Amino acid sequence: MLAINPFFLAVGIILGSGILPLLFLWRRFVLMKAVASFGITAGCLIGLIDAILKLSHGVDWASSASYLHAFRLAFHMDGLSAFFLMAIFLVSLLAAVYSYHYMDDAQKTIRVAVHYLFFSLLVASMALVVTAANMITFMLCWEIMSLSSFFLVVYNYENDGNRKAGYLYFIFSQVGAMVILAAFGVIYSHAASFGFEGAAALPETAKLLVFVLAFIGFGSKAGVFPFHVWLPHAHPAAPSHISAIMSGVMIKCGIYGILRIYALLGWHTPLSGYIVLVAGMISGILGVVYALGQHDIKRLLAYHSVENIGIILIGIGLGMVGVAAGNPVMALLGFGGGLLHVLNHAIFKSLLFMGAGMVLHKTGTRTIDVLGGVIKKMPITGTTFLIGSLAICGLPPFNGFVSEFMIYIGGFRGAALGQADFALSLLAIVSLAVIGGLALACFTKVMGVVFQGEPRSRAAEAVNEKGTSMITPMVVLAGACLVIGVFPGVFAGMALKAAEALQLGYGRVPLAPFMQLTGNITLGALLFFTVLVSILVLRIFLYRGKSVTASGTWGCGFTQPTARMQYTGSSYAGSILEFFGPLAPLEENHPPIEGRFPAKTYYQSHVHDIAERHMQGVIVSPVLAAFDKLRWLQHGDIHLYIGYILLAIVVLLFFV
Amino acid sequence: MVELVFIAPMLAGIVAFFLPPTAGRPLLVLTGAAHLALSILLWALRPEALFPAYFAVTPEGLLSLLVISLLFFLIAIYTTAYLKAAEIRSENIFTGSMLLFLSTMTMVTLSDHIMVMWIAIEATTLASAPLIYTHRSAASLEATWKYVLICSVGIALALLGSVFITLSMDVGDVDVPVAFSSLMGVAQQLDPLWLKTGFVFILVGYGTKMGLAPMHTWLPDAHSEAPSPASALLSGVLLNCAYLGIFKTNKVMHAAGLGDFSGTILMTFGLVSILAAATFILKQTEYKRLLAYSSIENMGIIAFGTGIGGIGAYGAVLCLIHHSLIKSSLFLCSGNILLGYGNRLISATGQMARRMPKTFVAFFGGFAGISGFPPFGIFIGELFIIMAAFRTGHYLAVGLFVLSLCVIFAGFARHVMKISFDDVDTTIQIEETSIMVWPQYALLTTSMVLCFWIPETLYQTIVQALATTGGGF
Amino acid sequence: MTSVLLFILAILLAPFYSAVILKVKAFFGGKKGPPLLINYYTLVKLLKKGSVYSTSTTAIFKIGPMVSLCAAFTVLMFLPIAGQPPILSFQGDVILLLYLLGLGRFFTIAAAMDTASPFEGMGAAREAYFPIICEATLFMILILFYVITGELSLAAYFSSGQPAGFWQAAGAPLLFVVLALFIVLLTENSRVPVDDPATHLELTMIHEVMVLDHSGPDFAFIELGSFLKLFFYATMVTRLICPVTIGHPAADLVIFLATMGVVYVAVGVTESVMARYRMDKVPQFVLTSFALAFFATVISLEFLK
Amino acid sequence: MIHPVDSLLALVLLSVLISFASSRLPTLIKAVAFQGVVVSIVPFFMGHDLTVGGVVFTLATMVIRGIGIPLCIYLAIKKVAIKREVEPIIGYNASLLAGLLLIVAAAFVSPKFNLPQISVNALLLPTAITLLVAGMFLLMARRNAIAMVLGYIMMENGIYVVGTSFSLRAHHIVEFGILLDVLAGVMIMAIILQNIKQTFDDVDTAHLRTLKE
Repeated sequence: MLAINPFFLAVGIILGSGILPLLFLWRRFVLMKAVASFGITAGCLIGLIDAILKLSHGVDWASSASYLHAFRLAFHMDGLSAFFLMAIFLVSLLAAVYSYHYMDDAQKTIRVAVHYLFFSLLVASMALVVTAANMITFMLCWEIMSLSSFFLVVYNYENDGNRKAGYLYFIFSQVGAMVILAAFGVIYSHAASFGFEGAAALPETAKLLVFVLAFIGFGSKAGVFPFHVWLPHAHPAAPSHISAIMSGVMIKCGIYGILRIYALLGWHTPLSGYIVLVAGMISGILGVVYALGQHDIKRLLAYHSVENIGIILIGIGLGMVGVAAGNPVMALLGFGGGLLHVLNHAIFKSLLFMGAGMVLHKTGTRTIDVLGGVIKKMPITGTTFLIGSLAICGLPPFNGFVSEFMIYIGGFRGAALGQADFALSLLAIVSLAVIGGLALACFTKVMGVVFQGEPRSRAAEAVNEKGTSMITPMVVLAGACLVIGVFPGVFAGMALKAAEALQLGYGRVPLAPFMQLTGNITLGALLFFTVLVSILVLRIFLYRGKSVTASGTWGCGFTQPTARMQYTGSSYAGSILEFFGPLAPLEENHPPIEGRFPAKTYYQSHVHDIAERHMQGVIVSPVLAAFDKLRWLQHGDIHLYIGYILLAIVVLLFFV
Repeated sequence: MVELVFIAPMLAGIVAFFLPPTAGRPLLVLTGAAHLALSILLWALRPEALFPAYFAVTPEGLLSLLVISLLFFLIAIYTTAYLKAAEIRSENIFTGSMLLFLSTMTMVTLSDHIMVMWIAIEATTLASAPLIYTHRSAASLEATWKYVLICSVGIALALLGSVFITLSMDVGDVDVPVAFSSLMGVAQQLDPLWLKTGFVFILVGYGTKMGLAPMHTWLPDAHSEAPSPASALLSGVLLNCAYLGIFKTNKVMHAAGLGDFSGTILMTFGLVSILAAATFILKQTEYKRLLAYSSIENMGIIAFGTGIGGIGAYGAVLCLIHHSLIKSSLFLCSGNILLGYGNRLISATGQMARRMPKTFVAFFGGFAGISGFPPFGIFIGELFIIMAAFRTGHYLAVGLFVLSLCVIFAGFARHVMKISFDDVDTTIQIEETSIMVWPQYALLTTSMVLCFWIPETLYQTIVQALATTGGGF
Repeated sequence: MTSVLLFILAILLAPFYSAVILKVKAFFGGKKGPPLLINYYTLVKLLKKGSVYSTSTTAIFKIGPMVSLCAAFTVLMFLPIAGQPPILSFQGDVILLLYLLGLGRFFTIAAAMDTASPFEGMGAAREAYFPIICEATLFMILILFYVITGELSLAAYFSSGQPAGFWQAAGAPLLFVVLALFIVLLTENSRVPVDDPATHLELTMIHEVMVLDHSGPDFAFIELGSFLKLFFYATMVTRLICPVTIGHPAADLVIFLATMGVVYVAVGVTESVMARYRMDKVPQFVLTSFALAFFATVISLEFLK
Repeated sequence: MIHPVDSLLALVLLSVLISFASSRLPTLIKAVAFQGVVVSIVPFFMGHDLTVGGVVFTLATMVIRGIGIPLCIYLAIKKVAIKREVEPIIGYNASLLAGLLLIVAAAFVSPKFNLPQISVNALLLPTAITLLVAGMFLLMARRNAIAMVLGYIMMENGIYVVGTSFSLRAHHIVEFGILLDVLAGVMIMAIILQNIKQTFDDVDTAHLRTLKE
């Protein structure tokens, strides 16, 4: 039965094509790459189709196998799982295609082969995580996911920063897993079974405990502030298509976990909503603020993942508040918007990471301020990246707008509820607006400094755009951004189907009102395009037979402008960062200019992540100090060692 | 038949003393193979012992026996390669002691009489002392001295404890042979006071040998000074033997309805050991000591699980088996590292991923396994233990447990990352022959397989072993 | 039908009203000032011209003006002028409109960054910064309007008598809203005291410096776009300060246009009597608008119930 | 009337005091040897099992405990000419005082355990306890490695007393096994002692503190 199941077939194919290279193919580099990436692609395709079919037909299936005699490995796919599977398989598919030309260092054959092994493991484990139907299965897949992604993070371990990133990630994922395990433990302590079913019967206090523990555990994987510290280190360290997967879908497994636990507990109090909402707002705003301050393009994108996780959480939180307030429309708008944003973020974030990867691959640098004018040499990369930027800023007519639109409307519904709900929804709406504005500032910076203007360095000049397998996925994703942005109906429907699986007690969700909303968006988008086209026509008409000449940029009277005089990313973001000073301490370093003929000088700036700063001070150092105080116990003197034994006996005899 | 399993290696060991140095290597492997065959036979047939008063084939004994003989076989294979690479004076003493060590440990697993078990365990100390002193250095001498003295003192207390148990029989007017198996039946009539006293002494005594804090003090020294195959044996199976004594006594306690008493004590010692391990792992400077402390941690985990009972005890047994497999492979890897870098300091190592790739795979795999990542079995064991702890409502204890596990992981991971990836400028002094890594791979693979599929007979044996300790789930 | 006519009328009138501001400033400056039709002349002149493009620029530089103009047109289609229902309207169009304006801003900035000119970069940075707070303010106001009307569309807020309804529901706090909206108007359209369109020092400009390199029809598009944007905000203010509707379309239109004039004069007066803030003072100024809106919303929704 | 065993045991207690007070190793060794002899014949006097096997076993035990084990240590000293000081951590007088207190305490607590044998030999349990703790004490209070080994032997003697005279369970064969273990242990310790002497030219455990964190 398992064999013929398309889902397991897909997982099997993926795993197989990951193991294959290491077994015997690694001697033939190109063949190995081809087999691996094609195999993974094929597997993902099967899985994707299966997931979409399951989602559209709303089929639940479950399957389980005996495990260690007394237990079972159980899998179950409902709307929620299917929705996440869709995102996972879509992104992994394109990442696999992308990897073919990206991993082109023939010197590191074995390493590439190993990379494909863990790549496939990661994809497979993610797919299994979102279908796992009991604690053992879940933890098993979860840990494998963490482990495999860790190895992908330290792919380039020669770089010291990557090693640090890998270590941080390792610690966070393990501690997070432990916290999740604790949450499960609380459930188990009441339900006395490894299945999830018993969770609903827990007493209130236990539910609170479980929810908080789970939120911390899953939040640390999803990159919720302040558990996001590892994220901006780990994501840039990995190869770009891996960053795309990690940022695009792996952290979403954390979101899945939160949603799943919420559904299992059936704990419909406003409190859960408030927790999620607040966490979401903080992550959203701080994430984008820190992103503004970054000089490393992949690090910047990583921080934007924190921001978008924040937006998703705001949506989910509004949904929870809606459920608690008995307001189905608000609830579904919130959850639907959040879920849809999961898909959207997966799409445009992986697009952006692939674009960044292209730039990194061709220029060899991730530093924003030494790039520039790349779009002239890389038109497709530039254009797709532009589309991605518009989408991530939530601007119409692209997909980012749709989900934010739903969340906004949900928020407005909440604002009408009054009291605490009113206050929090109000804050949610405002922070969404602020996030949008900041994101716009951040991505105009990236576009302007990296892709537009003039090259600021050699690296940025000598670039080309080769590698079909790298370009194709970007084009596809950009297309997806536009399609979802203009015709969101069907996708919103999928998101709502996924939301149905949360057992909010509304049964079948009537799609009509939501379809009307999305229809409006389509209308607006089409209107926008018609106007744009007509203006275009007008413009063409106006320029008919006009003289169009080219010359240098107007230097405002300055006659010898150089490329290095362009506005840098740091200065672009400077004034906004000042505004957020207390939250994002900005450390500047530039020697003063002295004398009539000042020496060559420089300017460095670095934005500190307060969470990172305090983690060191509040947790790490005290723990180390505390344990250091005990090290004298092992002092090497045998007399006292024997003393310990005697002590142990004497103490124990008191209890006899 | 039963006695043969430990008599054979004993004879082989005595022979080895008089053989020319290098002749011991094949003997080692052959004995290992024969021993493995015998133990499997034993497992299959479960025969009656020749002296049923003293020896018996018990499920828990069989489990440890199988682990011991599998490990010894693989370690013996590794040892042949190791002895080639590392020069050891009077090698025949080394091999001879290895074999005697094997025989004594086997005796522990098969002994049923309380006193005989004590004799066997004390004998393991004596047989393994020469192994630790193999390198003839001042440090190894000190390690041996501490090992022998501390363990002897500790085990002396265990003897006293055994005497107290017999005393509890006198006071309770029960007249059965002084064997664990026969005690199980009459446990109810034993005098609880003396039984408890006996348990306490036995726990501290065998706990010393098992490496429970605060009696663990000898362990890091011995493990770091002994040559790696010996360390692998010490950490992989010797600790299990000591644990076996505690386990059996604990069973008697459960049968006597004193399970809570023993359980609480076991859990406390477990937690203390884990915390102690955390203390010394964080800023460890030598990788072999690091592994030694990790053994203390795992013994703590096992004690904790045993104390909880139920599915926790099951988890503990799984941890026990997998810890033996994984930790011994780690120690074997440490042997390669020592040979490769010629230095036991962590700071002197690095970039193993590129310099010694084969060892790296085994080493990092072992690390992942020991810190509870699937697909290695300790993961499932720890999961059961934690779940059971929650089930029995020891929230505080399990909180502490989980926290210290995290701390230990953080410390351990830092060192392992250093060894595996950090830059270092040294030249590797050996080239890794496949025989120096295949034993590790075999061990890890076994652990991987056992994580997903436990043979029916093995499972049944575990269940029988746990039958009375509130097992069953 | 009327709405379409009004839409066209709005497009036609927008440049005129902008000229009013110039007149007022000239008056305060004791000058005669340019004719009221100056903007039409400029537009026509620009449309006749050809263009010069910097070698640094790409297609984005050409798309920018079109998108910003397009956004402005689209927005106007949803705006009820003189209390008459707009051409189009649906639940949630406000959000769409604000984000369309955001889209326009994105492309204006992108076009500016395209020229590789440090000054335009500087202007772009400011253009990206200040509107963030404005959006927060606008959403604040939206929440107030939504809770009062239960609708999320401009039509519901500014058609016929609704503005009067706001005054009844919210009362005095609505004054703050008007004030906040006016500040937003000044900021979004980069008027004094946030930005000085008339200055000659590029270092201190925001909007003007960004369009330095545009020329010909492109520049015309930008100019027209900014006129319409100003008209859009002015309309909202107008409807709030003069919510009365007689019911007869023509009369309403007259009142509306008159009030519009008042608003533009007010802008002109502000520009004449105030100096431009130092750049680091501007955020505080804009933030006051947010504070006002926040205050108004919370007061009228939580305490005046 | 005083049971002969008790008089012997009194001497044992005395020997403990001597071993605490003496600064010289040979004295210590002699004391331990004496204890070995006594504890091995006590059960014989206790009167149970007056069989041939019993006699033989008692004699064998006496030979090993009273002669074999001390001899190992003595030879170890002879062989490597170790200096005869015990290098106390706790001074002799303090030790002596501690010894006295120990005996008193032991005599005080032992009636608390209501064991059948107490009634017969009042001094049996106190002696056992004293020997045990005294051994521990020597282990912790003497820096000289040999003194520590002797302390260990003293402990073993104490345990033997408890084992043989309080529970009639263990068969001789088993007890013999235990005895052999102890013997082998002491022999190995003796070997280690010699190596220590050779390595550090001293048996002061102060040299053995290098392995630590």
